[in-house]
Amino acid sequence: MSAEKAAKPKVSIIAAISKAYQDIFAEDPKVITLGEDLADPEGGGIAKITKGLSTSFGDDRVRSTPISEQAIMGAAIGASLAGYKPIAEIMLMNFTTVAMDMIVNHAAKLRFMSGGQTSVPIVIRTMTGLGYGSGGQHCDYLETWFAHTAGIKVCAASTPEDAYGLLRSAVEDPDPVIFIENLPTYHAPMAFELPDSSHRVPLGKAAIQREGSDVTLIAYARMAVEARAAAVQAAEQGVSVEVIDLRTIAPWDRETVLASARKTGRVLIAHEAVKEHGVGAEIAAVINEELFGALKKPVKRLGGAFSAVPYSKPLETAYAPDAARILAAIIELAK
Amino acid sequence: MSAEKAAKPKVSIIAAISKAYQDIFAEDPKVITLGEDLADPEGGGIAKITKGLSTSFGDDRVRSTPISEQAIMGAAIGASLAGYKPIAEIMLMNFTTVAMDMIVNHAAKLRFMSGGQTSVPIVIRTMTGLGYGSGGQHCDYLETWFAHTAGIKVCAASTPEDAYGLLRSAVEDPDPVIFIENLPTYHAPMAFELPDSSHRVPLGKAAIQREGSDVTLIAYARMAVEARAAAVQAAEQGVSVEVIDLRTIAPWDRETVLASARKTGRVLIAHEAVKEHGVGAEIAAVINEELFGALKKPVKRLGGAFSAVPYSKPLETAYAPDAARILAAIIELAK
Amino acid sequence: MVATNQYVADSATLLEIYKRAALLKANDERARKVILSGQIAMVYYSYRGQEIIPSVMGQLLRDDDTICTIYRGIHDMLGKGFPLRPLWAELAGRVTGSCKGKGGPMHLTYPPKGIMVTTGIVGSSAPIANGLAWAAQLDKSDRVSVCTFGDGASNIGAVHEAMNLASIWKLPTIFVCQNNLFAEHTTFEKMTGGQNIAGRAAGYGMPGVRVNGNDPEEMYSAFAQAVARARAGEGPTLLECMTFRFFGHNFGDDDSYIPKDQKAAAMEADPVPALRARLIADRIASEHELAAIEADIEAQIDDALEFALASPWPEPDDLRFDVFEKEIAA
Amino acid sequence: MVATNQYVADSATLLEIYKRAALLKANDERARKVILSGQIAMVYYSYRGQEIIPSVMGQLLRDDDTICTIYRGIHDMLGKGFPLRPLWAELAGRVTGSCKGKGGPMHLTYPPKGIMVTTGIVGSSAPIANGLAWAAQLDKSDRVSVCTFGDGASNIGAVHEAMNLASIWKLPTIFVCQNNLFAEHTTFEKMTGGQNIAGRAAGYGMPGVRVNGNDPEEMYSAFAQAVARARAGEGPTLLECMTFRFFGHNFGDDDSYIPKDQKAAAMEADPVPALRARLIADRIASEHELAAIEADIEAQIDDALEFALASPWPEPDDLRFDVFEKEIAA
Ligand SMILES: Cc1ncc(C[n+]2csc(CCOP(=O)(O)OP(=O)(O)O)c2C)c(N)n1
Ligand SMILES: Cc1ncc(C[n+]2csc(CCOP(=O)(O)OP(=O)(O)O)c2C)c(N)n1
Ligand SMILES: [Mg+2]
Ligand SMILES: [Mg+2]
Repeated sequence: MSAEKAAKPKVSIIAAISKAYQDIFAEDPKVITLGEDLADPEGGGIAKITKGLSTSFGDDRVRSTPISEQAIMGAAIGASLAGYKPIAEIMLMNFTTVAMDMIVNHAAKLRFMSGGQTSVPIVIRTMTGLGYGSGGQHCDYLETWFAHTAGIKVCAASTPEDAYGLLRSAVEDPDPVIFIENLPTYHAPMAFELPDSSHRVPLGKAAIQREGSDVTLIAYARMAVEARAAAVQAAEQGVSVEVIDLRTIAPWDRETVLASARKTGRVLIAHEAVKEHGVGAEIAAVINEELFGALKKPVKRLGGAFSAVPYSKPLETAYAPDAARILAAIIELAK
Repeated sequence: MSAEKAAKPKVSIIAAISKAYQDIFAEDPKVITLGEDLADPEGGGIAKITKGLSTSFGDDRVRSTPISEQAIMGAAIGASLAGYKPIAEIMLMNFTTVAMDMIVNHAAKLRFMSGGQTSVPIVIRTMTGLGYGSGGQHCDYLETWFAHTAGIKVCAASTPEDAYGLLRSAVEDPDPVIFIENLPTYHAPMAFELPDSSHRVPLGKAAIQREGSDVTLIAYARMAVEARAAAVQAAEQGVSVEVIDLRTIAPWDRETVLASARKTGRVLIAHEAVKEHGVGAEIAAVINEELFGALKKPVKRLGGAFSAVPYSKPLETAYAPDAARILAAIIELAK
Repeated sequence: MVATNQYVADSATLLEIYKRAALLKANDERARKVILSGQIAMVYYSYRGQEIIPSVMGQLLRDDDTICTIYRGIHDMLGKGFPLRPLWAELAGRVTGSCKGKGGPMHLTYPPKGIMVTTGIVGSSAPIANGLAWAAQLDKSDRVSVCTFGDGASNIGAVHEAMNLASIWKLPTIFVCQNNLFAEHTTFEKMTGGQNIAGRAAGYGMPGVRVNGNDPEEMYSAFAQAVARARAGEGPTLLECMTFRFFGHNFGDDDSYIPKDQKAAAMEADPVPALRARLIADRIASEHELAAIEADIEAQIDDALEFALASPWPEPDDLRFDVFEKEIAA
Repeated sequence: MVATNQYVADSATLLEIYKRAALLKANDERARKVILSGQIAMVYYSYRGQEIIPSVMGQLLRDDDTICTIYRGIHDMLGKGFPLRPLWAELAGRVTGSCKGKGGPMHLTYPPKGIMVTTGIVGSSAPIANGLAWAAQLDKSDRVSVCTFGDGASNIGAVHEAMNLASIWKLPTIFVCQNNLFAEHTTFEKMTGGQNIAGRAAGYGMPGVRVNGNDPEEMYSAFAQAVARARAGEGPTLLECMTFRFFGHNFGDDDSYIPKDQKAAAMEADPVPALRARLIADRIASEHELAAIEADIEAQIDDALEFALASPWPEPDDLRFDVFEKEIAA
């Protein structure tokens, strides 16, 4: 992410994830995948991310499933116990609600409860995000639930490069990982190259996507896209913003965040999930504790409204932060 | 909770909840209840809380169910849409994982998604808490998940009086409420009277269970019991602790908490749930934001370890805060 | 079962069923047109081809009978009497919509007509319908509780739990599976062990019947029997209503996964014009009468759409209301 | 089905089944004694009365066949070959336990014998077993994947989803429902629509068989057939094994909800002494031989218990390990 940005070819996050799938399947025969509509007879998934995969790698490794999220997660967990590395798609994040037992009581806990005899190296891919008017049950961000659950990692990318590198690392990770994809920024061509197959983004490591000295802005998923836009606008108003994309939401990169917060003394956190009890709360609590007395302003959080996601466009727009609201908060903080 | 404590008759929380059930059923014919083993042929529930209820009020209003938590929650939601006030028991809090869709996508959201045309005035009673060696899948505290969900309230009592008064208010509340009961403190006779049937504890109102000037100690459920014990010991060491039992975890009582924190300048929050991303994070974040510069020490949090709940006694004991660890944190804070 | 069934749709009933079906068909056609034209942007799940099922249901249900339906449920709701103005205003996201714009097409609700829940979660209509049925039992009312869901939904746990509970509690729940042979892009055949959803009912000790949901008489007879059974306190029924959706999973879906000839054959057998032709052939109604009915429907839709588009949008502040009964602090 | 079955337990097999059953029975008796004496405090779900089912399964399964069982599963695990020392040390919460004291009685695990998951969540053994079965398919191995669960569990969604998936994917999953007629305090009769769990299999297009799980020959024949079917790649089977638990839901449970005469009759027909008597009557083994076997079992349990109680406890710091592969920071 440097000056010659504009010169790079434009690719979308979805293209990066598709390439990751292709490369992973070509390199590691132990990787398998399952989910609703994933195989080619069903069109390669609703977003066509796995299109071609079952044709290339066989119906055994790429399986469409019934609408049975508990069975999907159970099959992934069981196969992982026998040495496979399943990528299970729970189509939309709200549908994790019908598979929480499998994810939380089993995937996240089996290593610990077995005293390390077994492990569950699975990846749960799931899509979400508002912007399409899909309303109250199709675009929640529920990452806090999983961040609060010991034994499972959570990540989300806001660039094609990170999407590729994170997914590859998630599949290689020996523990379960939830990989959250933002639908509304999925298809947008971004000024990034499609990485080559050696590219990895380590789990647990945030990216400083823009350096700055006045305000630390922490975000992930779509909010990182909005954050970058807001930072550009803030610069025009003379405020220097350091944009940190967490990338891994749990465990999050305390060192990078604290170092930046120590430097700027002003912190803003933005996520699309409901603000109250969102991951911003944990990050704010830790920053406040670690940097007590060293901050110039109290840590500020922006998040989704305290309601279900509304359908109507003006309400949907008002529900979550965007570049404009982030910018306003930056300016306020920088005062 | 005054000086003559010792003179009061001793009752247990479980007795208070049973009495609440009796009084509610006698007063309001629209209240119904369902859950595994709840009716008398099945012994009135695993904790015998509803013993006698189906015999007194009929099998129609008090129903044992199959082991089908989605069906249990669905039946409660549906009946509430038709004017009933169901109390649904999800036996243990970990079993909410198989009913999250019903609770989160439906109970919490139907009022909003219908634009206020419908509402879901249900109470979900659920038990949890470590101490019995029940291990990784039977004693989680998952209140953060629900506190993070707009449209549902969460409460937990640490005294028989509050258990009675909160359950009555929860049933009278026009919106869904999760009522969390702590198993290990369930049967312990406490120095409180069984309240009369007019007793109510308003939702959203914390209790200052002990006044103090040096440290504000915020807790709920079993941690409030431990907090009271720790405060007594702290007093012996010359530290004056104000103990606040939140009682309602969501929405929590910001005024009471902030007033106390402003007074003492030192805040400790303790819960049994995993510390990271627990409700302590939200409370800490708000206190830090609202009282920036006015605190003497950073807000300190104690919570469950970042692991599944372990089986073995020494591990189980080490997992969650107790009076001793709370006391140590108080002393540290008061320095 | 149909042969021995005492419930027969007479000519007047068939005409009434047609009126509903014509409304449903016209409304779907308009919705797709409105999206294409850009007048309203919305997620939309066409039900074209499935109109007979809810037209029959609507014919046999009372206003106090309740229904819990799904994202693909506007046909169910129109069949049950959802008025057009609050429907279209909700689709348009306006404050005059039945849900004040908060719910949208996937969460349409209209209690005055017993339309209690519309869910976007596959299978979740079923457990909630049981609660409404339990309430009917408690009220000692003979009203029934209907839930609709798809063939794909029959493989999710919630539906199974709900059928078992309904059976043992003898609830007046009617489980209406609209088997349109596809769940998103996946065929019924590939995902359904046993290839017979109705057959699963036996495992719960309740009647399960597969009917041609596109045949108004067969559908009428089967649904009437289920309603009678429920009203009489004899318990639930599972109906697997065979049908087909013409236009892909949702609006914009590339439906190339549907075999061309299968689709063509289904559209050829379009049940709404088939019923229309039958009414004329049997002299139940004249071409002229039917045309007048259809023109009236179009006018009603025109009116509703106009009402919707002229209505105000909600205000951001509305997010504070309807979360709880009491508003959230600003 | 049993009549036409080609799988017959011969005398040597019956003796082997008895050896396992005797171990299971003795271990349960010891566990209850140890709790009563205060030597070990633990949550404990007695399986007394259900021993024949896992003794037969253990007889027919290989070490590489896997099992996913439940809180009431120590019989399943001992049948499958869980060694006594790490078992008892785990029950005692010691660091020498198979799970280092972290799992306890509800989460016992021992992969070398294919004991992969023990769950405390009703029904959750089933979906995970499918994954192990899928892995066997991918490995082109003929190993099978067994899950056990109770009659009560058959009403939860996860089991239904798992059966459907196993059926359509032709997985080598064997669903073993141990129908002991009670789920906690609730009767099978009251909660099970259709009163026939095996019958639900038909709804998924797979074989479902009800067997007398307390009859070693009937159980052997049915389970052997299910195993053969699974190994041959023909798909899953649901077995509903009728049995009874003698001692309430968990240790300490007031079992007054079990009708006295029902309980008395079941204990009267205790399948373990019945098999023992049969072995002697048919001269398959002498009283003397069996007594020696039983004495050896007691000695092994003595040894394991002694080992367990002499073992060290885990350290608080152990909480940082096994959450992830890499330890959590202190
Ligand atoms: C629990 C859950 N999983 C997945 C989805 C995504 N989804 C929406 S509709 C659908 C297909 C449903 O098919 P079917 O039940 O046959 O109903 P139809 O759409 O054909 O009317 C799927 C998989 C969902 N909404 N809920
Ligand atoms: C999802 C879930 N709901 C409830 C429970 C509580 N519970 C534990 S065992 C049990 C009864 C299970 O009965 P059954 O399946 O017949 O097995 P059994 O105990 O008779 O062996 C119940 C309700 C649970 N563990 N998990
Ligand atoms: Mg369908
Ligand atoms: Mg049982």
